Amino acid sequence: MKIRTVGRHIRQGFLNLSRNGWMTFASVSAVSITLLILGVFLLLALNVNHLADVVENQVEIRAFLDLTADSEDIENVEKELEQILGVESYTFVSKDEGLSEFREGFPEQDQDLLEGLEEENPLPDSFVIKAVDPQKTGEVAEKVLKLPHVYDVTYGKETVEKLFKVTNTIRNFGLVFIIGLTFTALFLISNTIRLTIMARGKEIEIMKLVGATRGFIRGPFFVEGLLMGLIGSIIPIILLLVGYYFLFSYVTSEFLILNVMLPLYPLALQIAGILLGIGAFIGIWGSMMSVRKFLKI
Amino acid sequence: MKIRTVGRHIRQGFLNLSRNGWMTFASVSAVSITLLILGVFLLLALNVNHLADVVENQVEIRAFLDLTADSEDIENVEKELEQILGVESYTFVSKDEGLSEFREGFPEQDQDLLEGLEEENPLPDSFVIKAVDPQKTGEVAEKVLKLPHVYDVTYGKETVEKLFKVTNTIRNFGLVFIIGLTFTALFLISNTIRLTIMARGKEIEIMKLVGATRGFIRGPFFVEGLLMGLIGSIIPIILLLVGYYFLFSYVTSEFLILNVMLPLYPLALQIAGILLGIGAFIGIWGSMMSVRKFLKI
Amino acid sequence: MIEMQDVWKTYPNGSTALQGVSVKIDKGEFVYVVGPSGAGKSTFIKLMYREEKPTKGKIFLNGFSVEKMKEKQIPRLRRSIGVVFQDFKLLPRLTVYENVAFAMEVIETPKRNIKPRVMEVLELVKLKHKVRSFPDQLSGGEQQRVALARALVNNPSIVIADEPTGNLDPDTSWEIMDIFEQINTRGTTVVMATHNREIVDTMRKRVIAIENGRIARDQERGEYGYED
Amino acid sequence: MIEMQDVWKTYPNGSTALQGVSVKIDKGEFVYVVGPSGAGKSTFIKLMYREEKPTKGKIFLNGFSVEKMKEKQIPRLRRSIGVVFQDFKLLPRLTVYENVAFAMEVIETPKRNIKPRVMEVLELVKLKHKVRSFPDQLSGGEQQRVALARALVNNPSIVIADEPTGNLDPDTSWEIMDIFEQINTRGTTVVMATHNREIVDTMRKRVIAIENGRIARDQERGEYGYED
Ligand SMILES: Nc1ncnc2c1ncn2[C@@H]1O[C@H](COP(=O)(O)OP(=O)(O)OP(=O)(O)O)[C@@H](O)[C@H]1O
Ligand SMILES: Nc1ncnc2c1ncn2[C@@H]1O[C@H](COP(=O)(O)OP(=O)(O)OP(=O)(O)O)[C@@H](O)[C@H]1O
Ligand SMILES: [Mg+2]
Ligand SMILES: [Mg+2]
Repeated sequence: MKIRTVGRHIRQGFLNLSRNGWMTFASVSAVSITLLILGVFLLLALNVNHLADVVENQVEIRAFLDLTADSEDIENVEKELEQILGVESYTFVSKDEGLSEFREGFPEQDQDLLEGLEEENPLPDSFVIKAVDPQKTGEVAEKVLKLPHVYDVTYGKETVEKLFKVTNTIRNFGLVFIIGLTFTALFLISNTIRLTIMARGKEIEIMKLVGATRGFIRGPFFVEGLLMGLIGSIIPIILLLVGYYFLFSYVTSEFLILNVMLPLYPLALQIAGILLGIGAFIGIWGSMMSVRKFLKI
Repeated sequence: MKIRTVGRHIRQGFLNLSRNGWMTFASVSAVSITLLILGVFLLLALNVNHLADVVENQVEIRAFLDLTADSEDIENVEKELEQILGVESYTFVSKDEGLSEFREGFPEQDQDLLEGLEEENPLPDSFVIKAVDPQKTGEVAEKVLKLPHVYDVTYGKETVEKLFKVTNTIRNFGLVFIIGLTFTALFLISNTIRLTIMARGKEIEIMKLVGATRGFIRGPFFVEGLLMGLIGSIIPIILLLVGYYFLFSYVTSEFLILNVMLPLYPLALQIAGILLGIGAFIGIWGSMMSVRKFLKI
Repeated sequence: MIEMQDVWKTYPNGSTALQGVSVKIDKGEFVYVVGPSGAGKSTFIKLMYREEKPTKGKIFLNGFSVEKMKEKQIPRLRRSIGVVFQDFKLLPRLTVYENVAFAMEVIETPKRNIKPRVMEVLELVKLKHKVRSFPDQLSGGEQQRVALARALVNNPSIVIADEPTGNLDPDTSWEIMDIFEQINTRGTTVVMATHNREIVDTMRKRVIAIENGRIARDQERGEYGYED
Repeated sequence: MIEMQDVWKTYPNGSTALQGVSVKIDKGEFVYVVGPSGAGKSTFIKLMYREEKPTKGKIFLNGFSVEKMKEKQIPRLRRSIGVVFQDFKLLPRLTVYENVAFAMEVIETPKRNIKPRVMEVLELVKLKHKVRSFPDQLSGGEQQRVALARALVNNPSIVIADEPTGNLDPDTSWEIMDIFEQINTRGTTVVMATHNREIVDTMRKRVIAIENGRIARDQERGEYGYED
């Protein structure tokens, strides 16, 4: 195919788009709406996933040291902890800190009851440890337990397992939803573009009768499909990003938790990329598939 | 319009549907997919709402009685409670029961510390009260506080208020989502049906030139739109109900919580009704709107 | 009765098709409309059944004030006229039978009367063997005859035909002209745009010659003219 | 060179259009194809550029084995032929200019050569003033002339015309015939299906008469025949 033919296809693609008026409008708006829905749920899923991460990251291991452990032993444990794969961070909690933490857990009126503890602190020194992958907390805890001077390890086994079951279920459902939604979006968009182009089956017939090759006929439709996909994805991208920005401001100011939603910056690029990609890809694909139907004979 | 004309429109509507082959297929499947998405999220929203209800229903008021209250006073309080609007149920918790509850809250190792309490129980008698509308727990608590012999009332004010803020936010978002999704579904469906019918603008022109009235032209299109909407909604209804049935079985068996999802029975009818209604309504509406465009001149 | 008074027609794209046409066609007349390609014959005809609206001027047909009438009235106007369109305008998704029957269904004819009448006119145009075919399964001439059958099926008081023999061989054309002659003797007004010199010169009728949007000649029992 | 050997054509719906047609048309010939409506003229023509495939028989054109050729080759076959379709087949979303230019773009003609040539053929068919119009803004005869311009624009070695004067007045028809005569003297093969007795009888050429799907007559310098 010669360069000038490519130029012609591009020009013709734009021309068809504008001469098709309401049909173009109908398909582009259908593409937009579909991608908008997909985008909303994509954002939702990403945030739910993020939230699950945040919750999971609260899980920590408490490793209690022998009551006899001296500061040298503690340093040794620290060194060992550094060696363990999968440990993200650890903090030393002395027996005194441990006691005040313990006391904070009780209501004001019961404080007198605990007064006696102050004198002979029954609590051991301990480490608070976080796993790199919270889902592997159990494994890490086991390794920590094997260290010298560590006599016990707790991380709320049952609660944590239940939590992970819940977060994993949510993640899986989210994934299934998004995959399902992506496919339905792909289907809806290609379907709309098909309807638009198939209404022009007669024209394709005529082009063939005048001696146009398949490639030549496809050209402008390729451009048209691409344009419909791109235009159709720009609108939802703008809406989504603006909407997300305001929602983000609202949620962070209202709930005063900064970490509850993903920040706009890298997310904006991802969403824009995904939607533009889907729009362009399906625009072209839907258009090529429908033209193919008429090119057969 | 004569009866035989109505008959003709119905026959012609069916005929057009079958002669339009792939176009009918494309629109009906687009309607199906759109309604499927809507249905999935409708089910999701209804269940999230249900879950929020379940969680809210855990909220209870604890009303503490004067230490001096005797069994007669307690009976009086009971009678008064029965009078208060908005109280769903109440249970009496004696001071002994209260103590064992309190002790259960402490870990095994600390039980000795609390041993002394047994002899001189410092806890009062109390009532556990549930509000008909959990969101009105605060109001009910206030009323209860005014009763004679009630010296204090707790219901975890801050936690409960935070909880309701969360559940209400979820509910509101869910509602906005569903409304938004319903509108986009309406738009997508009417758009598809439009594309299908607008491809036949020339035919409508011809009918007009042969002397057909608007009503006569509309007839078969009305039937066609209705049929496309109905056929397009039956498929997602079946898929949704079967899918929900299996999910329900899975969730209730896996998590062993019966109450976590809404049962299939009244839900099935609601969903079927909503989707059929939307399908039929939008099928007709989309079809009539597109025909109207060509009937203008 | 068809009457035009100083009718002008300029299409939205600026091309002027008619420039001050005044004409009167009485009930029961047979009129040929002739003229070179692009002269305005089809436009002249389209104004009668309100496919187009005049830019200026008045049009009367069977008591209707065509250019002024309301949308709602138009079907009634069109039902009193049988039109053979130059480009046939058959409904592509209906069979030959259904296309012709459509014109009868439109006026809510009882079903039992439709079938015999449709078969009768299809017999007349020699297309009984094609009743089940769709328009795109017909030859050009066959399509033209279906269009003719549809125009005649309701026995309209006016038949307007735009180039009804353009795709027909001379023999078939003459058969069609015989049909026109017959319905005309039974009182039907016939207005026919044509390029067929043989027919105009043989079957002498009133000839209205349109040239460049103006009536150049209006002659009883005229001939085609334009000898080169 | 066009050759058919015992060609049969039955359409999928069962109607038989051709029954054993054998014919040979040499390079540079001028052939009229005549016959009653529905005889099979258009089918005969459609087989040449492979709009339709024969049910049986062999077709050769300019060295192509038409009925056997692969999908991919068809555009090359069609580019060597200029076709005037009976129903015009103009692209509705393209202007007159673009419709004609389309045939040149298809063969990847340099852009600067397209404009002068398109204007030249539009001049030839007297439609220069309508270059910017869309097909539905043209009269029947104007559309037919655009179709003709498109068929001629690439100077094909074979021109096939199906009823190219059906919507034209006699004067314009003769102008068109002059064009055909001219390109024929320059060596172009012309195959033309027609119902125009005047033309066939005046401009004497080879006449192939098709009746009921069979070649009923094949005569050098023949006349239209079928006197009623
Ligand atoms: N819809 C339209 N929009 C713009 N111009 C039009 C339209 N229809 C017709 N014209 C122009 O008006 C003029 C008259 O057209 P009309 O169809 O009446 O001619 P005609 O006499 O029927 O010609 P023919 O014999 O070729 O059918 C022509 O120049 C044509 O290009
Ligand atoms: N696509 C098709 N499907 C089925 N039958 C067809 C098809 N095209 C043509 N026919 C039939 O084949 C026969 C020959 O048709 P064809 O178009 O070749 O006739 P023609 O000689 O060109 O007639 P005309 O002069 O009316 O154009 C006719 O009976 C017609 O009904
Ligand atoms: Mg005309
Ligand atoms: Mg033909």
